[in-house]
Order: sequence, then C-alpha cells, then structure tokens
Amino acid sequence: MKIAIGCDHIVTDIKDEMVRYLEAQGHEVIDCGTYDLERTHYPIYGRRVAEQVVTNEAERGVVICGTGVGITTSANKVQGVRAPLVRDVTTARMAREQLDANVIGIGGRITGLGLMQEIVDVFLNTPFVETDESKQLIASVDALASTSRGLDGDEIFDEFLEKWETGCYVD
Amino acid sequence: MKIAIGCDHIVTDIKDEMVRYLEAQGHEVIDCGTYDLERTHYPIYGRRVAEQVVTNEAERGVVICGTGVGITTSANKVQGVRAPLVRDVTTARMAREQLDANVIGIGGRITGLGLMQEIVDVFLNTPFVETDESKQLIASVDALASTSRGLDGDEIFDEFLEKWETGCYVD
Amino acid sequence: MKVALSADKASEGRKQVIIDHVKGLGHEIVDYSGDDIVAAIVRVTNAVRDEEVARGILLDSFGSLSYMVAAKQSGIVCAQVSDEHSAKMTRDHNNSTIIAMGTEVIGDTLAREIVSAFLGAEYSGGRHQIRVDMLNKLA
Amino acid sequence: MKVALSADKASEGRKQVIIDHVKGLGHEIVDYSGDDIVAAIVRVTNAVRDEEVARGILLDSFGSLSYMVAAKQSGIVCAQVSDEHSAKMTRDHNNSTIIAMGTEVIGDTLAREIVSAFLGAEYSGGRHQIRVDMLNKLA
Repeated sequence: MKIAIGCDHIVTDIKDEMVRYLEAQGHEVIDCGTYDLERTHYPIYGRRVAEQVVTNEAERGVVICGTGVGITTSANKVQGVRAPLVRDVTTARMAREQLDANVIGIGGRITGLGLMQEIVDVFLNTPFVETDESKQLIASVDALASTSRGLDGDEIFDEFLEKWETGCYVD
Repeated sequence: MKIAIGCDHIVTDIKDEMVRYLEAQGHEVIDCGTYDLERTHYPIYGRRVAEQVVTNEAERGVVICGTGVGITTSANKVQGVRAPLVRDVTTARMAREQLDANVIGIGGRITGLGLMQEIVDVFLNTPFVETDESKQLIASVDALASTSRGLDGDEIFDEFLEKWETGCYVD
Repeated sequence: MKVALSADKASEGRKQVIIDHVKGLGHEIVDYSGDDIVAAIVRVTNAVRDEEVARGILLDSFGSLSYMVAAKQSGIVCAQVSDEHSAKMTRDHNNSTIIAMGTEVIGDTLAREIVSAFLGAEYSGGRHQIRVDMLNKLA
Repeated sequence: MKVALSADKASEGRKQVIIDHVKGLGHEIVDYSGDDIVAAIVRVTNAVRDEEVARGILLDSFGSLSYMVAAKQSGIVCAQVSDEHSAKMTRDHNNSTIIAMGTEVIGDTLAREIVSAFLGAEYSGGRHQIRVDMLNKLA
C-alpha cells in the first residue's frame, strides 16, 4: 500500500521508526516530513499528508505529533479526510469499519511504539464495512470543511511564517 | 525524594530519559539498570528496585519494560511491594490514595514519554489517604508472597543464567 | 464557565456521569444532543465559536465521528482524547476548546478525570499561536 | 477453554459484559466472585495454578488491587492491562495466564477486545522462558 506520513519536530525519531517499520512490511512510504529536529509547525505536515490522500497519491495517511491533536486536526480540516486520533487498537478498527477512515493520528508522547505499530497495522488491514448508515455518515462528514484551503499548497502558510520570522509569535 | 528505577534492554533509552527527568526535578535516583542495550532479563532489575524500596533505601520505585508486565510482576513478587502497572494518570493516583503503592510500572512500548512523565509525577506527589478499608486491604496484600526470595540477592537467578549460557533457552 | 455537550444514543449513561461531574466542578452545562448526531455536534461547535459557551464535550461510542465533524468546522480546534495528559496538553498547546471521547473505550472515572484536566487547563499562547492560526487558515 | 472470573461489587455490570463475551467466543466461564475480593482473586489464581481453568480475568475499579494480589501468588504471572497490544504481547512473552482490568478506566468494547486478544494469543516460549523461571523463583 502507498502510505503518506507526517510529523512535527517533537517526534521525528518516532516517525522515522514508523517509516522503517512500514517499508519493512513492503509498503511504499511518502515521507512528507518534517525530517529533522528543527522547530517547525504541525499544520504544514498534516496538510501535506491530507493532500496526498485526498488526491489519491497515497491510499492512507499516518500523522504523529506530541499528543497527535495538532497534526490530526490539521489533516481533518482538509475536505475528504477522515482521521481519528487514537490511543487504542479498537478505535482504529472501528473507524475503518464504520467511517472508512483514510488517515490515522497518534500521539508520539502519549502512545508507545509497540502499541502504535499495532494500531497502524489494524488501520491498514481492516476493511470498510459498507452499510446504509455508514454511507450516510461518511457523506455527512465529507460535506464538511467546504471552505477548506487544504489543496492550495504550502504557500497558504507563508503569511504566518513571515510573521514568525519577524518575531510576532513569542512566548 | 529517593527513587529506585529499573528497566530491561528493550527500553534502556526511555529509562535514561526518565532518570534525567527525575534528577532535573531534584530527586535522587538509584539507577538499578540495565545500563545498555545488551539482551538481559527483566526480573533481575524488577527485583533490585523492589529490594531498594522494601529495605527503605529508596522511598519509591519506577519500573519499565516493553509492556511493563514482566518487570512489574517481578517487583510485586517481592513481599511488601505494591506495584500497579498503569497506562493512565487516574490509575496511578488511585493506587497511591487507596493502596499506598510504592512502585509504579509502565510499558515503554505502550505509553509515550509525555504521558509517562505525568504518570510518574502524580505517582510521586499523591499522598496515601488512610482509611480503615485501605489499611485492611494493604495488610491483606502485604501478607502475601510470604515465600518471596526477593531479598536473597541477584544470586538467586544464577542457576537460570547458567542454563542460559549453556543454550538451554532457545527460540 | 458554560460547557456545551452532545452525546449519541449509546452514550446516554455516560452523558449523565459527565453532566453530574461538570456541575460538581461548579460549571453550567447545556445539553445540545438530538436525534441527528452530526447536527448536534455542529450545534456545539457553533455555540463555542459564537462564545455562547466556553467549552464543548462530545460523546459517542468511539469518539471518532464527533472529533472529525468538530475538527472540520471553521475556527474550531477539537481534540479526540482518552487520557488525562492529552486533555491538559491540548489546552496548553493547541487552544482546543472541545474534546471528543469514546464511551466504549473509556471508563466513568477516567472520563471524569479527562474532563477535569481539560476544564482546568489554560492555553499558553506565544509560539503555539502560529500553529492555531495555520489551523484556522485551513478551515 | 475454561476461564475463571472475579469481580468486585462496583464491577457487576462489566462482569456481565465479560461473561457474555467469553461465552460468545465459545469458552466456558466460571465466576469465583464473593464478598471478600482478595479471597476471590486467590480462588482464581488457585484454579489457574491447579489447572482447573486455563485463564483468569480479574475485574475491580482500577485493576491494581487484583493485579497485585494475583502477581504475588506463587507460580502465577498476571498482567494489569488497559490495551489490546499488551493483552496479546503478555501472552506471547510472559506466559501470563491472568489479566486484571479496571472497570472505571476501560469502556465495554475495549474490555471485550482486550479479552479477545488475551484469549486468542499463545506463549512463544524459547528465550522468554528464562524470565518466567526467574519470576517463579521469586515467588
């Protein structure tokens, strides 16, 4: 399977481990970054993974940040993405069966690597179970985020990165 | 606080991170090993941590292996240890309040480092709430493992290590 | 503070646990649940965006549907959580104003503790705001 | 296979969920619960050690009491679990024959899935046996 993966700088090492794990299983991985430990911003990578999935460049996406909330929410803000954020195998399985989830979010500072690998295994291997109810729910979800600028490219974030460079975002 | 810590070779890096975290908070850490990635056996380190705690060399213990089951069970087999194995903050808090837990077990391949640190914070900072019921439960637990060889030293495992060296344990 | 709630039919028992807990913490709770779960979630996100309420709590069997629907709403940061640390950190770092929880995954006391952690934590702003601005730009 | 069960009073509802699930998986389940929770746990560990049953499941509010009591029994390897991966891996690596779960922490479906993972996994022995031998030496 072709899988897009993304992370922020808090969990780059964990993402790299996941890339090795997926490739060892024979999957083709599109690594959307980040690639090092330099401070960056999760929506950049969540959007990139989402774009790969909704344009069918990748069949599924995996996104990881500290709690998973930031990067998974950025992926969900792209129309057509259905991304649960999970800490157990069961939620991953049910999101595939009931909601045909196409991206999975995990918190790298919340969930350990062994559990994470099993979550991803089940996410990749569980088929969608189509029912009238599930089709209707998915249609409702996909109709949302109609104002999404998820396919407008990395450039949509430039205005904020310029403000960042000029020191507008300080602790 | 004086804290004994132990792990197996699967999670040495995570234990080392936890040692740094605890020392940065001003705790004194007795690192019972293991110290590197060479294959070893969790009961050695679970027993050592348990011994530090029940002989009052350390006030509390922290044990980590892959799932946490092996090393936490070895600590519990030492009389006087009360060690929950947790994946959430609430269970750690309640085990302090209700059972005066003196060792905490966590799975390094199950739980991420951020959640792990909060679990340990709460484990160290939550006081025991003494009630008639809790005193009675603790007395029941402490009466168990009366045949424990937990204070007989590392040597009790020598017979198995000899068998290991001669290749009696093969996959 | 004022807290909005939505729950699916299967989470009726958990809903009562959460209502009692939120009230016990001294907050007001408004129940937006209804037959159409997606519509109920959107009512909660609208109430949060319009500042009729300060926070939202979404309950369904696994939390995923509630999370996806809320996360897709413009200007909303929602967190799907099953642990107390995430509930706290997502306030601090993401300025999440809504959490989604799975009734079939989490027990009563853990659910209460997650709510306490979420309602008790504040956003720290600063460098984190660029990421929230980026989320809001996406949708 | 035959599975032994103990539950505290607060876990009565969860106990029924587990009984139904274990039976649904085609196994026999024997309820050892009683007024004295510690005594009930020991009855389960004895049944496992005497091979009257193949596995044990222990339920109480947080799982910690059941776990400590079972782990201290001679020749018993018990696992306190709240996720499916641990339930599987602890069979594979530790030859655990008993699991302890916290009713207030885990939801119904996650509890069922943990039981399925635990009952469906086998011990792989080999290098892992030295550690189990060491555990049994301790108590």
